[in-house]
Amino acid sequence: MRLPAYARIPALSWLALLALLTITCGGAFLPLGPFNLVLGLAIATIKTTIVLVAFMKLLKSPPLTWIYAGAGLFWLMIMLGLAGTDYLTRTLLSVPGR
Amino acid sequence: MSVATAEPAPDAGAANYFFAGSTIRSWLLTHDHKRIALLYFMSITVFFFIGGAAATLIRLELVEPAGWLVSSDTYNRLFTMHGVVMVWFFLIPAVPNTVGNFMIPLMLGARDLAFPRLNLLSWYIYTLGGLFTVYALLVGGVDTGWTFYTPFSSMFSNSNVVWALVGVFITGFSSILTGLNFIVTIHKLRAPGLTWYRMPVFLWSLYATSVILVLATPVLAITLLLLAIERIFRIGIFDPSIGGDPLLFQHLFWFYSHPAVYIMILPGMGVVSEIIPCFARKPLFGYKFVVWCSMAIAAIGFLVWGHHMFVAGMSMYAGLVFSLLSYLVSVPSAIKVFNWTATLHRGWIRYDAPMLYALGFIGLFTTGGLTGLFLAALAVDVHVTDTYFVVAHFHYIMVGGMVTAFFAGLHYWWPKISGRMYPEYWARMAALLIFFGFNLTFFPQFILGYLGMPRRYHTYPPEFQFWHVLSSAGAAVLAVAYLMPLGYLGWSVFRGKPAGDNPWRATGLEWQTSSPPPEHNFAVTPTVTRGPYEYTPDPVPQNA
Amino acid sequence: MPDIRAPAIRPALQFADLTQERDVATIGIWVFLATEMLFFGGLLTSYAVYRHMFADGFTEAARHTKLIIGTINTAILLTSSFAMAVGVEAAERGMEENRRIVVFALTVTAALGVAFLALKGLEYYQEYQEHLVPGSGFAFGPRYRGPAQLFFLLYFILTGLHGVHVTIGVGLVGSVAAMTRRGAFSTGYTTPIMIVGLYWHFVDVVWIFLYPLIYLVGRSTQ
Amino acid sequence: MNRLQFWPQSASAAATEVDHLFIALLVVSFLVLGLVFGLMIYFGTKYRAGSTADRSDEHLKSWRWEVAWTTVTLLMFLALFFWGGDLYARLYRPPPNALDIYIVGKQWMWKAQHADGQAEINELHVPVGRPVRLVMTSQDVIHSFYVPAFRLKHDVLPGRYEMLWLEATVAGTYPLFCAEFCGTDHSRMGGRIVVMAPAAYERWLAARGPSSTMAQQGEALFRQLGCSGCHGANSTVRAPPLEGLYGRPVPLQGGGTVIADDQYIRDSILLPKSQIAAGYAAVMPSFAGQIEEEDVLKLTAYLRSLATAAPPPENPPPENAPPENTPTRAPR
Repeated sequence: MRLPAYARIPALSWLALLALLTITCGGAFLPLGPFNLVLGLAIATIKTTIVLVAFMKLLKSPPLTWIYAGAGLFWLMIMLGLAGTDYLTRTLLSVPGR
Repeated sequence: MSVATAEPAPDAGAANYFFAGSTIRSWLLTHDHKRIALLYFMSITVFFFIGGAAATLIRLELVEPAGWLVSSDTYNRLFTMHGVVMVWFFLIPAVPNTVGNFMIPLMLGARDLAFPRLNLLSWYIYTLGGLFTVYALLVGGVDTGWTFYTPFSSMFSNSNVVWALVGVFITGFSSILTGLNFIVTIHKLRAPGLTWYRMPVFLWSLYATSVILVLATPVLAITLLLLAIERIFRIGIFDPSIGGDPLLFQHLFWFYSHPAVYIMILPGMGVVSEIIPCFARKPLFGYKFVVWCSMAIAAIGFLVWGHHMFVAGMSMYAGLVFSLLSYLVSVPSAIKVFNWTATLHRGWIRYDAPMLYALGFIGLFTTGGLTGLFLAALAVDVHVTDTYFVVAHFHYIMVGGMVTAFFAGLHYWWPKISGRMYPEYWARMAALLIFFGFNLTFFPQFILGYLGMPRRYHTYPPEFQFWHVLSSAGAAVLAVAYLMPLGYLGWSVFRGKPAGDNPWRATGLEWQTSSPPPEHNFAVTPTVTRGPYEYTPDPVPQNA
Repeated sequence: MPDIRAPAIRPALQFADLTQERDVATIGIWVFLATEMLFFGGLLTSYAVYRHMFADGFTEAARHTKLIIGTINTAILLTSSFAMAVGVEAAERGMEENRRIVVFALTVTAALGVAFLALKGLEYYQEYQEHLVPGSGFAFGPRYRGPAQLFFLLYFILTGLHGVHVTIGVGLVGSVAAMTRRGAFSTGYTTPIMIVGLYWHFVDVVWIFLYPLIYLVGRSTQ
Repeated sequence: MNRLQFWPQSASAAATEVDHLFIALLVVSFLVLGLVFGLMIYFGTKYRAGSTADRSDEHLKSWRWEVAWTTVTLLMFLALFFWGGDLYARLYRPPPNALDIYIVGKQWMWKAQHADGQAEINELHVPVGRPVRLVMTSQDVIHSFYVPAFRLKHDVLPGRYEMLWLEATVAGTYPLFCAEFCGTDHSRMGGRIVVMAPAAYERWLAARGPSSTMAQQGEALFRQLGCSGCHGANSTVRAPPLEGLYGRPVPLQGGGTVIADDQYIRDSILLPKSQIAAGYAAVMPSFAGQIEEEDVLKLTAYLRSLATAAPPPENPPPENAPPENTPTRAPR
């Protein structure tokens, strides 16, 4: 199956993505405790960067697109982080009766 | 009042946008940002008076401590209607979608926005959302307050919450499309020579507003969707009976709703930043500071939502974090107020109606902002949150700030929009009456708040009645005062004195084309060579 | 297949030239994708909050998700992204000579999208059979009944919302494929294909994050 | 019009401290407003269009001004933040010897429950000078217990205990409001806080008190609901002993321990299988929906009264511990 030149990068990325899928799926069965989540999210981040760079060609598009893609992610981190200040510290002050 | 002899009206046949096609179809399917701005102007005026009617009924009801006009249930639906209609159907679209839509391409020297079809679609989505909300109001209204707190809104309220949620959900997309349109337009369609630091501050503040519109509104959409699911299927993620946390709804709701108040005030600040230099005949003091303060407000505005939940059961540590961040977000606003005031120094100040509204904005917005400091101080907030102190605070900023700035912008650009001058005497009278009526309405509410009168109360202890009567008297004055602009602006469209292309001798690009402007704004795209506010010693247009 | 000359495409009124229009469209779609990130972000925050509050409840509930179907679906979406990427590359390399490849790639993408939805439907049906749909009929051990319902509520809303986006994506890809077959695009003007491609890749990225959060929870201590 | 109020009543030490902070904020605000309005009026008149004031165009160094008013406002705001935050932290943490009173908010009424059994509707009697800790929950929607005279309010959430403490210093009657919108009669869901001298308070307790204290009512419920069937001394079913349980760590099945506080006991009564004590079968029936929040509070008070009783000798678990799914015994 001759592969046209322009399809080579997408093909390689596709194979990398499928490999990462098997790794993350297999890795989930290892008894890593809390690190299972960390591993899963790390692999998901790697897969996302592959899709962003190889398929969506984010780096070749106008720099403004990086800013807004980054802004979307950063604002999501704000929401998670500041909501975290509430939920992570709610039980710190063990008020009797609560 | 000297009735100007009817000079020849701008010849009806001129190729300006207003007369370029007069069929209904040409208006309803227009791609022209100026016509879409007028369509928006009509819709928000309708919603302003729907919300205003609800406010008048509320103030009438509160004259008596025991409630005499309406039942408790109707009162609850009235203040919810006032909240929902005013927040999503007037305050958020008011400046960006009317004056902003009209002025952005003109100020940029562009022919139209980046996505004209999207602009029209945004108006249709807004109207569709409006129809759903009006339907919800007609078939009985909503009684949850505009904040829709669960579990009352999801499990215990028996009013048409879902229809209102659908209406607001749809209108949210209109905001997202507007924000997206403005961002791309300001980035890509600037006239040659119009660098970022040569752009008028109004465009900067609309850019900051669009960033918030785009990044905050989706969270409102998902929050209302989750609430609708919980209400329809009687089970949801906020339901305490399965371990859900009502506070999570408040976190998600206020993550949108606090930046939303900056969506409402930033365009107003932009309008004032245009008017003060024009009528003080002097460049804006500290242009770069005002610009970057707008962007700072947009960014830090996302970090402070927790100050709505200090007493709601959030942990103490989160309270301390959000209180500190809330103090930080008020610093840029303070800087802007100082810069506007400093602009008046060594100027040639003229007190036309736009300037009166702009100075009124500075006074009332500063009062509103300072009372925000009371609410950010944790210990005081425990006493005054959910009382009339909060009601007075956000009305000082929304009505005293945003609505006054909206009227300022309306009067400032009215000659450009309609080609005619509004009656100066009547406009000044309206400005003063609004300023007086507003203060009489809302200052007593600060006192009520500190006395401990909770908000959303249909009946109240008799010792609060004195302040309520004062406030209701002010509301009566305000209701009349708000009808005046509708009157004389409408009159001026037909009988107003024709205004030349640049009645205020201003320097912005929008004043360098005819008024009302032709369909494609500029015969030839202007090249910008100067900064925005070069008024001294005599005004130099940006494309001189 | 008669090669209909694409009508001379004039840049829309307010743009100077076609490349500016393409940049504008790219920025526009990316700003839209930022809004979608926050739209799903609200749900992910809820997931994070409840997983922190009911860690073992979520672990217990997640064991009932269909790992095989989930993994296959992930592979399907990754492959469809690959097909879409090839389609966009082919379109940009030269529309006239690659028209057939572009149409084929887009059709494969749409087909894989439909396959994803079909498998999703099968998965929902199985979960319905096992009474895993939250509500009165929710059959789960009494100990984690509450948190499990929270997990499955989040599961159905997250995957349901993602499914709606996939359906819209399939519709868009299908219509773009049809337009390409009718010869609507030319080498200079392939913006709509690129825009639909970006949207489709975004939908795939959302699933890349949903997969570990839904299917891989608590597998290690099964 | 009734008597005119300009300043709210103040009935606690914390209230005066909040008033001081409020007045400080007022002073800061009037300073800033005075500055802004003053400058506007001064510039407005001096530099109006027709005036002949000197406007020689020496370019004002904007940087110096900007940095000046930025730092001033920042420092002033930080000072206000620390003052407010410190006072809030003190308001948030109750002194250990506080008198416990249980408040239950229900759509459109407040129910108060004293430790010795007195129950009140829309009223709360508290002694002067003693810190009182209110442990509050709601039976339906979010309410907010608000007493303007103490400058205190706290939302009351369903499914959770929220805590609020106060120490009245001035005897008298003060209004109580609900400050979080909760439906039709939200504005009528108020009442009175009656602050009494300690002696009068004791007399009131004695006069009003029902024969049995809250703990005694809890004990009666303990038998009536069949709890003693399993948890009683001579029961055949193996159930965790409740004597000496309150306040001590409880090892849970599947690892982890939790302090047996009010929330744990409430959850064990209403959702018994959510936290199972280690070494015991999950056979306890749930009482959710069958008993009111007040009954849960009474049972908790009873268990607290057992906290001091010596736990019975730990009887070794019998070999044939009842299998997981023994039919649960219907409460008598």
